[in-house]
Amino acid sequence: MNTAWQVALKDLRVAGRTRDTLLSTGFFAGLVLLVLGLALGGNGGKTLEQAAGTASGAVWTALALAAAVGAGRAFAQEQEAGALEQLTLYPGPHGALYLGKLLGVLGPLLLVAAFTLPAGLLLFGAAGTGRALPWPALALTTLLGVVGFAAGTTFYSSITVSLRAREALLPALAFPILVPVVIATVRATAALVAGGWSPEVTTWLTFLAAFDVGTIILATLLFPYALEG
Amino acid sequence: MNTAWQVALKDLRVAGRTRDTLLSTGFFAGLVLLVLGLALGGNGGKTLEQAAGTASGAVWTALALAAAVGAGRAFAQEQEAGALEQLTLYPGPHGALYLGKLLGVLGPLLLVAAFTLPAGLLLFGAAGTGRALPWPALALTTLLGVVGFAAGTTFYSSITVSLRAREALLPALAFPILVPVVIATVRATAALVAGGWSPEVTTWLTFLAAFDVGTIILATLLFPYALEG
Amino acid sequence: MTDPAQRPAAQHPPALQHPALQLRDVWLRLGREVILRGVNVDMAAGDGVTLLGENGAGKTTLLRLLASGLRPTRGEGRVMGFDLRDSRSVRDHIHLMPVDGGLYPDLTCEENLAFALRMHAHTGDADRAVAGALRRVGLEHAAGRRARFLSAGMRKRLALSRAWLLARPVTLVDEPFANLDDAGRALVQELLGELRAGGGTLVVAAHEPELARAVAPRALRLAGGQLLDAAQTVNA
Amino acid sequence: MTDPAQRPAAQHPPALQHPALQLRDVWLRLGREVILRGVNVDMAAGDGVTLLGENGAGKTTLLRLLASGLRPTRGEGRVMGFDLRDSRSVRDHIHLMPVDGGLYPDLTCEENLAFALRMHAHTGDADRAVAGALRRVGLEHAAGRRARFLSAGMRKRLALSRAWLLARPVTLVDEPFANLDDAGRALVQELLGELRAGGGTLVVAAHEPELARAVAPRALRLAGGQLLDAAQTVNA
Amino acid sequence: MRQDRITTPLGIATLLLLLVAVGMGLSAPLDVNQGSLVRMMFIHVPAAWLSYLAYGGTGLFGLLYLVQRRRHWDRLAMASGELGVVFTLATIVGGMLWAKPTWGAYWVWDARLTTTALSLVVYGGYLLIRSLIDDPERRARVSAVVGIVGTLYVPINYMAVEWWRGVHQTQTLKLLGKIQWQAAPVYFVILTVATLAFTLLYFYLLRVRGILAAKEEARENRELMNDLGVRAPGLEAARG
Ligand code: HEM
Ligand SMILES: Nc1ncnc2c1ncn2[C@@H]1O[C@H](COP(=O)(O)OP(=O)(O)OP(=O)(O)O)[C@@H](O)[C@H]1O
Ligand SMILES: Nc1ncnc2c1ncn2[C@@H]1O[C@H](COP(=O)(O)OP(=O)(O)OP(=O)(O)O)[C@@H](O)[C@H]1O
Ligand SMILES: [Mg+2]
Ligand SMILES: [Mg+2]
Repeated sequence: MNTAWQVALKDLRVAGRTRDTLLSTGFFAGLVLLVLGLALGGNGGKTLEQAAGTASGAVWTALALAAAVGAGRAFAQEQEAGALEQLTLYPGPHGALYLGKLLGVLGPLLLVAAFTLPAGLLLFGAAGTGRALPWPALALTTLLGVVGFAAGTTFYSSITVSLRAREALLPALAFPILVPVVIATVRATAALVAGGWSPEVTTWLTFLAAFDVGTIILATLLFPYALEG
Repeated sequence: MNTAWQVALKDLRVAGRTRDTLLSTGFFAGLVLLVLGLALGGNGGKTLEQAAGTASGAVWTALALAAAVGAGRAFAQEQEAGALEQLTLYPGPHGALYLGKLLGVLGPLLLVAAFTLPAGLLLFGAAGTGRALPWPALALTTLLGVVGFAAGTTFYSSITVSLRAREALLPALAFPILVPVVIATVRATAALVAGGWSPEVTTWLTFLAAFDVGTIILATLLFPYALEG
Repeated sequence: MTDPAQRPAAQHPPALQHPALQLRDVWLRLGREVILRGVNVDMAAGDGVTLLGENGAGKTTLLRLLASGLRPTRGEGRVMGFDLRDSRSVRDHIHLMPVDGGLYPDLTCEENLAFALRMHAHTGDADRAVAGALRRVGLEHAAGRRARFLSAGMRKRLALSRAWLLARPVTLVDEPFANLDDAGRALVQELLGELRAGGGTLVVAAHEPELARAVAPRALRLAGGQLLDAAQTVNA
Repeated sequence: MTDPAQRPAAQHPPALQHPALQLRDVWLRLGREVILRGVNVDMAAGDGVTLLGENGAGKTTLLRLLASGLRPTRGEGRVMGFDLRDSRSVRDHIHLMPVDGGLYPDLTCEENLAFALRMHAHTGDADRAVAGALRRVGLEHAAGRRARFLSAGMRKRLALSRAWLLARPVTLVDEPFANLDDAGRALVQELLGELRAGGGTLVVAAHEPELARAVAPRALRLAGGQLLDAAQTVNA
Repeated sequence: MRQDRITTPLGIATLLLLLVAVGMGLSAPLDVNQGSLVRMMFIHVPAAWLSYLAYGGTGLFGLLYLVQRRRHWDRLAMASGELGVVFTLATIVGGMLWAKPTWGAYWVWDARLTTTALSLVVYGGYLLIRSLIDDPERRARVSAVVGIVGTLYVPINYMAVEWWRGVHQTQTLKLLGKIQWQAAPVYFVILTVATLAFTLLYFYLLRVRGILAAKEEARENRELMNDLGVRAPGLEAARG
């Protein structure tokens, strides 16, 4: 656990200093929202349900891609500095490195998500219509979803880092695995926005939590094999 | 011009040898199409106009993201190798470096676009319905749009790579460059698919062409300042 | 020069029966190249070995293999009695100082050292230990500077102070003298000497046999993928 | 050893009236550090200068400045008669060999050299010239290997062969002897010697004055941000 | 290479069973709604089943590789991945041909169709990764990891129709909850035979592809060793 913690602290420190992860993640999320907003046209004449569906679809597509881009930096950073091999040679289980990286990725990503969600809902006309939204529940959904994304993409990032063209390869590899998370978060968000908390939401959130835990455990176990010289 | 050409050749060689840029950009574009298809739901009971709108929106989202991901590598590659300073010290105008990078990015991107457009139109039910589509006009739109994206994102990439954390406002610079391109391409494609060539299309394409030329000239002029030690 | 008590003692069991490093007929292939072709070696604990060889002979590769960063294609090896394939135990006992330092460009000198120390689950006053190590290599004025902005020699000094600070039972050092000025070279001899004096085993890959001799008197030469006593090869 | 006709001749006007390099009271600040504090220097065309100085003295920084990669904060300089701020003209005449080589890891040795040659608008048989240069530094067997997979010394050799192949009127070399074996060091002396013999101006930053002397007899020492004749500082 | 006593008999058995399945399929009564179109099912469904089987195989062989580090398992994992991709393609193409007359369009944005297409991406990625790594040991290890994680996706694909209702049939054979069959019993029999035939086909193709891969690898190694003039029997074959 010490290892995981130290790695996360270091990554957060670097992220705070260079801000490049934050910048590129934010850029990507913004770009996706914008392009989708433009492409899917105005939101005139939409029912609340339709607006909620489109908005949550766009927000989560944006976050998923942003997660892929952000996690890509997690190991690229090490690799650029020639410090990756050094990192793998420290004592302690390699699985802890994964957990540390995961925590480090989560930081900036949660920050980006905290902006993207309200922005997306507003942009697609699902918020700001005078109704009160269940923000705490939305925040919980976001947390679970972002953790799911980060867990998957961080894992694949360790694999693609030593390959060429990792920027494009990473999302391509990780995304299909993330699809369940996308489905669950989109469903939960849409339901929350349209009608508040309901048993359906509970089901989706339970599924998300289970998926997160499962992914993290599996990834921690397999990670040493992915890294090994 | 020799400089631009040599840089482009080198980048294409790196891309061609490793095939990775091409493969993974293509993979990525395909994936975005699929995910959007999933998120935007069924296409039953849509009018041709609606189908055309969704299809062109999805295609251009995919291409814009692929461009962002592809161009991101353009300068990162140099930086990783510590070869960026070396590159800026070769004789010849620095503007030519930008043009070279742009050409290098364009190559794989155009190839990917050539697949993405028909695939997207087919998948979203805007092609294959027995009507003849104005393919040459669509190809022209694609060319202009892809050049616009590549020009903007390549420039952005040069700025972020050398600046690292200097200014948070820079991603904001790339946005205004991309927005007009997204609007114009989506509109032109939708109009072409739904009704063939029309004066509206001419307007959009003229605008796109002017915009591309303007961006490239401006970026070439500004590029030396972006690079400067 | 400095109070020896300030330096953490080498962390390993006091009485060692088995050799510190042992390779038996190790072959290694990387890509389409066969780099090592049957390497055999034994080093006792506390030994100091200089690894010589032409450019491209495979010295760096051999060090990475000893650090469990690469797996032998054939043959086997032991580090402090642990099989090389048991990377987790090997990593508990070894430190590799790579040619390029393996530092984080966006962490400061201080942070780089503190991170390494904490990853080794160092208990005690890390800040004080780090400040001492930086002072030792003459980087105290650059303690807060990012590694990205260090000169080549300063980076080498930083990497060296890390090796000295961690003081693992086995320290593998890749070209410690390159990029350093005369004072820096003397410093390398001094610090590596202290590591050995503390009971550590030392393997130094270098192109400066005269400098390395002072801390690693036994010279081995890597040639044609095989490891021979340097004296032998000179005669051959 | 090799046919001198194979080496491209230094591409510069035959008769030079003005000094090749000239700095007048150059100050340079990087981040929060003032690295150069009033540097003055004149080097005639065809001169060979060794740049000495402790680690972190500012040698690399000075070379980057001369290559127009950094702008002086104050003061001015000329390279082959062109103002340093006119980076475009300066870059026509200069080549900087950086410490880490500045190579593309995913291009092969051959391609790295050919790219450099073509960026200098080389006319003539590039492939043949490249093959000759590789043979010259003993890398012919690794011609098709990617730079990523070269050893530290092989990378240095590759960077060296590039400097030799380009043969600019002014060649700036950063620590050419580091990481090389004995044969490699002799090779550096030989190739840099040929560059000077061809009329090129040479500035070598190095920590091995005895080795550098052979090709760059005039020694300058950078200390405290100022450049002095090495002899003077020794006396001082 | 040791005597191969399994491949040929396995091939013959596969062929026979396939013939039986074709015969039964052609002689089956026509469906009330779909007419002879129902016969598509006897290709479509077993093909989908085979692709699931193949994906499971990729994960399993990958796991075995990580445990035992025998290259044999890696070759099987690769063979299995390729089969999975091929038969997923067959499922999709067959499905598309079936969809045109029944649904009126080749492609609709249905959850099952999309997730099936995505599974193509998952295993396309698996093969892509393989093609990007040169070092055989590392390739085997990394792709085993990717294959194992990819297996996670198979149950999701299976459940997609439940989670996100669309036009595609829900599972006729429900595995979750009570096992039940929701169509005419004749079809069940034919489908079972066809599925069995495709299962045999999977093992046969797996074996053939595995043997081919082993030969290819042996040849490459021989060439390499000749290149280098190395006299080191067993260097390349160190771990089977
Ligand atoms: C592009 C088009 C299609 C694709 C990608 C596709 C994909 C699949 C897949 C992957 C399965 C196996 C899933 C499972 O067993 O749960 C399946 C089963 C099945 N499909 Fe399709 N399908 C397509 C079109 C169609 C069409 C047009 C029909 C009929 C109108 C159809 C009818 C069925 C039936 C009856 C099953 C068997 C379900 C079961 O027994 O579990 N499919 N399809
Ligand atoms: N991944 C790889 N693929 C192919 N060849 C490689 C790889 N890694 C290293 N090599 C080759 O292995 C040989 C040995 O490299 P190594 O770095 O161990 O040499 P070295 O003895 O440290 O040399 P130097 O003194 O120059 O540092 C070199 O010829 C190098 O090109
Ligand atoms: N961008 C920067 N910001 C702050 N300080 C810098 C920057 N770049 C270099 N420095 C500092 O400038 C000083 C001179 O560095 P330089 O690399 O020129 O030294 P050097 O003489 O080449 O040393 P060496 O012999 O070790 O290579 C160092 O103290 C370094 O930390
Ligand atoms: Mg080495
Ligand atoms: Mg220097």
